[in-house]
Amino acid sequence: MDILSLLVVIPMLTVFILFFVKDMQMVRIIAAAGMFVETIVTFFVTRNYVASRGSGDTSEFLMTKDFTWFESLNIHYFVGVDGIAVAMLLLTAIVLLAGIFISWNIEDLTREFYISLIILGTGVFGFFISLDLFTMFLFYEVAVIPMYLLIGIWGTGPKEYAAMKLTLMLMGASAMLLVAILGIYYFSGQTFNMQEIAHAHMPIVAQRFFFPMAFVGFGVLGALFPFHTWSPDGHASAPTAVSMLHAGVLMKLGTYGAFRVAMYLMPDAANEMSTFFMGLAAIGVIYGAFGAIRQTDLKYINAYSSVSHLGLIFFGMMALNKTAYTGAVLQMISHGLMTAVFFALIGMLYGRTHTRDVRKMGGLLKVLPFIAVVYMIIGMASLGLPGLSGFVAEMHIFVGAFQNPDTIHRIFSILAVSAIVVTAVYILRVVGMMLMGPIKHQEFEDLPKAVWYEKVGALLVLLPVMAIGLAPNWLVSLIQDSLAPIVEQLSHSGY
Amino acid sequence: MIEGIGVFDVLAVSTIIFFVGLFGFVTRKNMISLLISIELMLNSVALNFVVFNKFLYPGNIQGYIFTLFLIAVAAAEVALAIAIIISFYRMDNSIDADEMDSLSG
Amino acid sequence: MDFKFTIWILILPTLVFLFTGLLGKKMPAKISGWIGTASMATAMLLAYKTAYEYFFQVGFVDGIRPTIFAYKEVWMKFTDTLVFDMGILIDPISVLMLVVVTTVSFLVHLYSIGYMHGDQGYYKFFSFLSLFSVSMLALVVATNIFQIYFFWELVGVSSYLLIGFYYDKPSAVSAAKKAFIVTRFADLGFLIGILLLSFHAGTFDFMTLVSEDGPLLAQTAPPVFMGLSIFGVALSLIFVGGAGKSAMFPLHIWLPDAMEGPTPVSALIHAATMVVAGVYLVARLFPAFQGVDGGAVLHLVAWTGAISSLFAAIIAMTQDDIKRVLAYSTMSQIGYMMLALGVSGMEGHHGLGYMASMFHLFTHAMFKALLFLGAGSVIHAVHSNLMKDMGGLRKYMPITHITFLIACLAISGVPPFSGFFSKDEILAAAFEQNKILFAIEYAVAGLTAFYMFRIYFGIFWGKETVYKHTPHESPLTMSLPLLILAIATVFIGFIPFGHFVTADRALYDIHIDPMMAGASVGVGLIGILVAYILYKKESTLADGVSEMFGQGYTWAKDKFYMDEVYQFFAHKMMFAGVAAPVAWIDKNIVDGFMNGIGWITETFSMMLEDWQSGRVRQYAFSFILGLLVIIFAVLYLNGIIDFKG
Amino acid sequence: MMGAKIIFYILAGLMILFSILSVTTTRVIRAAVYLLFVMILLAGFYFLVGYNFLAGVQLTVYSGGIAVLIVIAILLVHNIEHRLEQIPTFEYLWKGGTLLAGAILFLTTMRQFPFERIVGTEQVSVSDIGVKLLTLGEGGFVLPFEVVSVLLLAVMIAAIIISKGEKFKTEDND
Repeated sequence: MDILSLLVVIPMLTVFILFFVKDMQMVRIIAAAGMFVETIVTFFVTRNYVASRGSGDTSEFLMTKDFTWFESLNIHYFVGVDGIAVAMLLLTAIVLLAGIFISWNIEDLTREFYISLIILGTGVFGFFISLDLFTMFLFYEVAVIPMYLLIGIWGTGPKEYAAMKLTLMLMGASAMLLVAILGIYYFSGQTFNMQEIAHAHMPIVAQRFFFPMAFVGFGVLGALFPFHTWSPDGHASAPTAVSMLHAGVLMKLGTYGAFRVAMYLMPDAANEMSTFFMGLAAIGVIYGAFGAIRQTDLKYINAYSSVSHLGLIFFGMMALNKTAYTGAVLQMISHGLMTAVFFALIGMLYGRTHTRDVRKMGGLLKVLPFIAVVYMIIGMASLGLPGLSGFVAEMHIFVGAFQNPDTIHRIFSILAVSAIVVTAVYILRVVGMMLMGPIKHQEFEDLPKAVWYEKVGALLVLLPVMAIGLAPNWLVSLIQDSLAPIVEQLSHSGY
Repeated sequence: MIEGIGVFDVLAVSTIIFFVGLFGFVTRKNMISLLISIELMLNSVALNFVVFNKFLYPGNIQGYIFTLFLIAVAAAEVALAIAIIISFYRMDNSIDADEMDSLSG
Repeated sequence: MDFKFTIWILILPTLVFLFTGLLGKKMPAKISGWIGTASMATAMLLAYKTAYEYFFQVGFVDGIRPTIFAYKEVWMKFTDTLVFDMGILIDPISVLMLVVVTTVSFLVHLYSIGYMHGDQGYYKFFSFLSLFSVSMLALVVATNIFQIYFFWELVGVSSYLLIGFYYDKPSAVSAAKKAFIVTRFADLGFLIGILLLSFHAGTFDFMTLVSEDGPLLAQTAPPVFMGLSIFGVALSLIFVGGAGKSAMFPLHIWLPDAMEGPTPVSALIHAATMVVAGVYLVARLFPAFQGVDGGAVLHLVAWTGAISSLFAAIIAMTQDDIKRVLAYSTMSQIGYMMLALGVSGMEGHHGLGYMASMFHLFTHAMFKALLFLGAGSVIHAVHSNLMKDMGGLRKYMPITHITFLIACLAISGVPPFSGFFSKDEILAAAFEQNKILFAIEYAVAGLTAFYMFRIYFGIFWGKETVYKHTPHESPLTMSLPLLILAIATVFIGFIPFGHFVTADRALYDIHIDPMMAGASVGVGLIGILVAYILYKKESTLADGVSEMFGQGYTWAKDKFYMDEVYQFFAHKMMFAGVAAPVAWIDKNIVDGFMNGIGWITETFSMMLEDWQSGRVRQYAFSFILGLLVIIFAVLYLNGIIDFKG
Repeated sequence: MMGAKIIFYILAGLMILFSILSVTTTRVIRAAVYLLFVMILLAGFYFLVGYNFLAGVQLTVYSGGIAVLIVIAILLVHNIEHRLEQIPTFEYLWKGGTLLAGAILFLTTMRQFPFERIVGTEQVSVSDIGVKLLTLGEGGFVLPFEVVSVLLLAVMIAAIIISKGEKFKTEDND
């Protein structure tokens, strides 16, 4: 058993064990233990990766494992990682583990909840290690489908509507993706192997057709404007841990896929259409930010803020240079962590105040110091405060975006940069209304303080945010090393 | 004694009766009306058989024979249909075809 | 000379920040205050050691003061050439700022021990103060423009936290928010400026940016916008950032509101250190400002400074809240510094403005901190910010009275107090460069004297007020900083500043022109005299005078409606004009479009379901219809029927 | 031979008329009667072309059997005055229009086909038909004959079971 496949096997085993456990406390402990082991393995993967890079291994993907699945269709189970994937794996492991802790107090159908959650996690892990498009798509679906159950069963509010909307849009996107993947398969000599496809250079006509399909297909999951509308409703209805995982990790499947599949495999079309998609992303950045200003529901605010931040990821990708790509990947991680904490905190606040309406809260800094302080720190990270991860990512994206003196690029870049002000407005609005000011309701005077599992969950995610913000260089170099082939691919595309 | 009549003229009659029957079939709800419409259509078909046999292949007999069969089958069909109608009527006290929607998905 | 020890100036407050922030709650409140103060004292001593070693031991190299990098480490690499360093840069202005920041910070820490006594968030306050101090110190020693931006934002956020320190007061919350957002808006300009430089200059490093053969000064770029080259545009945008932080017109609106914060905070952040960051930024990039596009951007700097100082001085004359008067006064004085930079050239006598600006920054930090701390002491005693609640306090608070008077004399430019020397140099520099600017500043000098003595007389003389609790002199921790600052205010004017900080870093001897000095002292004395007549005793004279100005007085009292203009832009334009439509569009158009697709699918499937009704007739009809269509298609395609005839 | 032609057109016209009446009338009993007329007229046509046996069968089985069966069914389930619901005008128009278009399509197509009418004088005798129906070899129809026989048997049984269904059902339920 190679170490990467272990990442998929451990969650599956955990799920298997969970099927036979009756006691709720036991379920939680086993789920946490399984994910803890998973996290450890992820760290091992990272260590191995860094070690073999350090010892001069320059192949594009490391720890590869190829196993033929269907001979006749040339489908392989082909896994391997590069720096970007390693970074995403770390993110997933941390968020998933935190998610387990945050949902410690779920009472009904605990076992089923954890099973769904871990299946989702399995899909995500599998997705990030896949190098074969077919495997990748398979894991993608494995990750997306439990979503519907999780929202539909454990959600709140108009959950059926939200779950349906989410599922329909994601399924529509999946359909597009499937077409695109099959298109790629046929136009690159009947292979699903990403490395081979990248070297096969699909004909430009096919790229023109399939690139937008793949990009938008993944873009829907990544809440690319104007395909983001499922996300506010979906997040608003989802239970806490699901929102965390979804916004934190699952949406990164979209951005990662758009980068790894759409752009990497079809570089010519990516170059051709970059301006269009860059504009779309820039509009999304500013649009999401403005959308968040008016909302009063915390989850909606955060969902729109996600639209804005994910817009930055797409924006960075479409800026088409190494710095911006680095920024985009950093932003994936940074946003994943930030938004996971956000949703965790919103869940904690909701569990105590039974409202998510910022107008009804106030002065929570006094009664819930831990939650409030963490919220503030993450809010600051979200608005790009130096010393936290958001700054590192955003600056890479902005610097990258400004390396193109073309007027239209400049306009889009300035549009995207100006989101930092709007972000500040909505973050501070929430902080001001919710955490500061006088306490508005008598019953908020003595809300229960954060308990241990909440603290563990929040800190698990908060600490990396600070770590990346204060010492970004190790992560930056981890990512940048692996970007070389992609940059190569995209810059030598004949345009 | 029938020389002056063109094939098309007879076929036209047959076609018109057939479509009238169809029209009745798609507009009526009453099952007996439906049955009547079906009979109309069957008759027009029988007419077709006859006219092809008589006007185009007068030496042959197939059309003739098949018209006979057709009448027999029609009789059987009507008998069966009326049995169904009556049993349906007994069950639901109605013979509205639109209420028979157990085929609905 | 090795300046490795300077890192401790940064590390000490950082440790205090973490320590008090995380553990402060569990310790007796006093400890966090004393730890903070002690660490700041150490930092201050280290800063003095730095200054001593830099100015006296390193001295001049080839006739100019050298730039020394104590540390310079790669923090983040954007590309191989575009590198974000973190480091410590030692040169005259950074050493000057180190001294200013550590000194004022130390005194404010000391003062706060008394001032914040008994406050619930005592440890939090000191933790934030340390955060601010370290951010500000790291800002001033920045080796590159991105490092400045980094800490620029951090001082912004510490300012936010400290303004909103009394966070259960809605006015404090909104003031904090306003301060952050307005400066953030300005920072947007700063950031875009940096990003433009990153591409066109290809470096963030100050040394490269300002060097003679660097990308900015060596090459001439074609004009792209309003006659400015791309570098001019970038520098203008960077200046916008500086103007926002330094509360220059029209980005000043946050500063008066920022007085919601505790008074020591106002003294440290909103008078002495953070608000002069904009001035420091311009000074830091001064050769670039001076060289790019023939100094066109400097005109912008000068005029912004002049307009701000006049504007603020006029408003300051009408305000009743003493902290707001001081805030407008700060804005006015920073306008002076900006103007001085704007009229400055590079070498020798032409560089007088630069030197004067830095000198004024130095002296202003001392006397304005003194004024704020004095005001804080008064507020502490009277529990009110408003002048109408005060009067005759000289009897109760002698130390505060004397020190406040010294500061007022200094800011009014009365010799031998420090303000006189620096302001005199600024006026001299303005006079040589531009007579209109000089006229404005000359008028402002008079106004300054007037409004400062207006509040001085209003607080310490004026009507005899009956107090609920008899005011008493503040404790030693509060009066000691006042005394120290007063001594500094009296003496630092005599420092031969031209020996230490000049534009070209060469030695320059200050000459005081008797004509100029006389004129500036004269106008200051006139201002004091007018204030004496109007406010020494309680009289209706002042009201009469203000009525004389009629509408103009009302306008000034309402701050020329700048807040309302912003309110209009922020709420009417941004909220109602952009955010609301976006929300609407999202709900109805974008989402509507997506829902529309869903609706179509659903309707279609409903139709299908309708067809799947189990009704035989409909099946039959559909069947017939389909059959007809197929027959038609077959016939048509085979040419059996056609419509041509 | 104008006579036959005139008779044919009269027959044709009446057939069309009655068929239309039969589907448009709102009284179901009248519909059955109109249908009966159509069948009789069709039998008349069979006589006209000389298929006398067929005409006879048509009269006995159709007009005599089926039509009567229908009338009885109507009387069993409806009051004799029972009126059918009016068909909505819209439905009338669009279904009628569609079918009219279909009819025109058929008619125009058929019109283009040049039918070669062969005037034969052969008469079909009843004995011929009898022989043919039971002939196994070339030109024989014994297979369809048997099939129809079986079908009739099956239908008979089915009709009995269905119309007796109530009874079986109640027994089951008991």
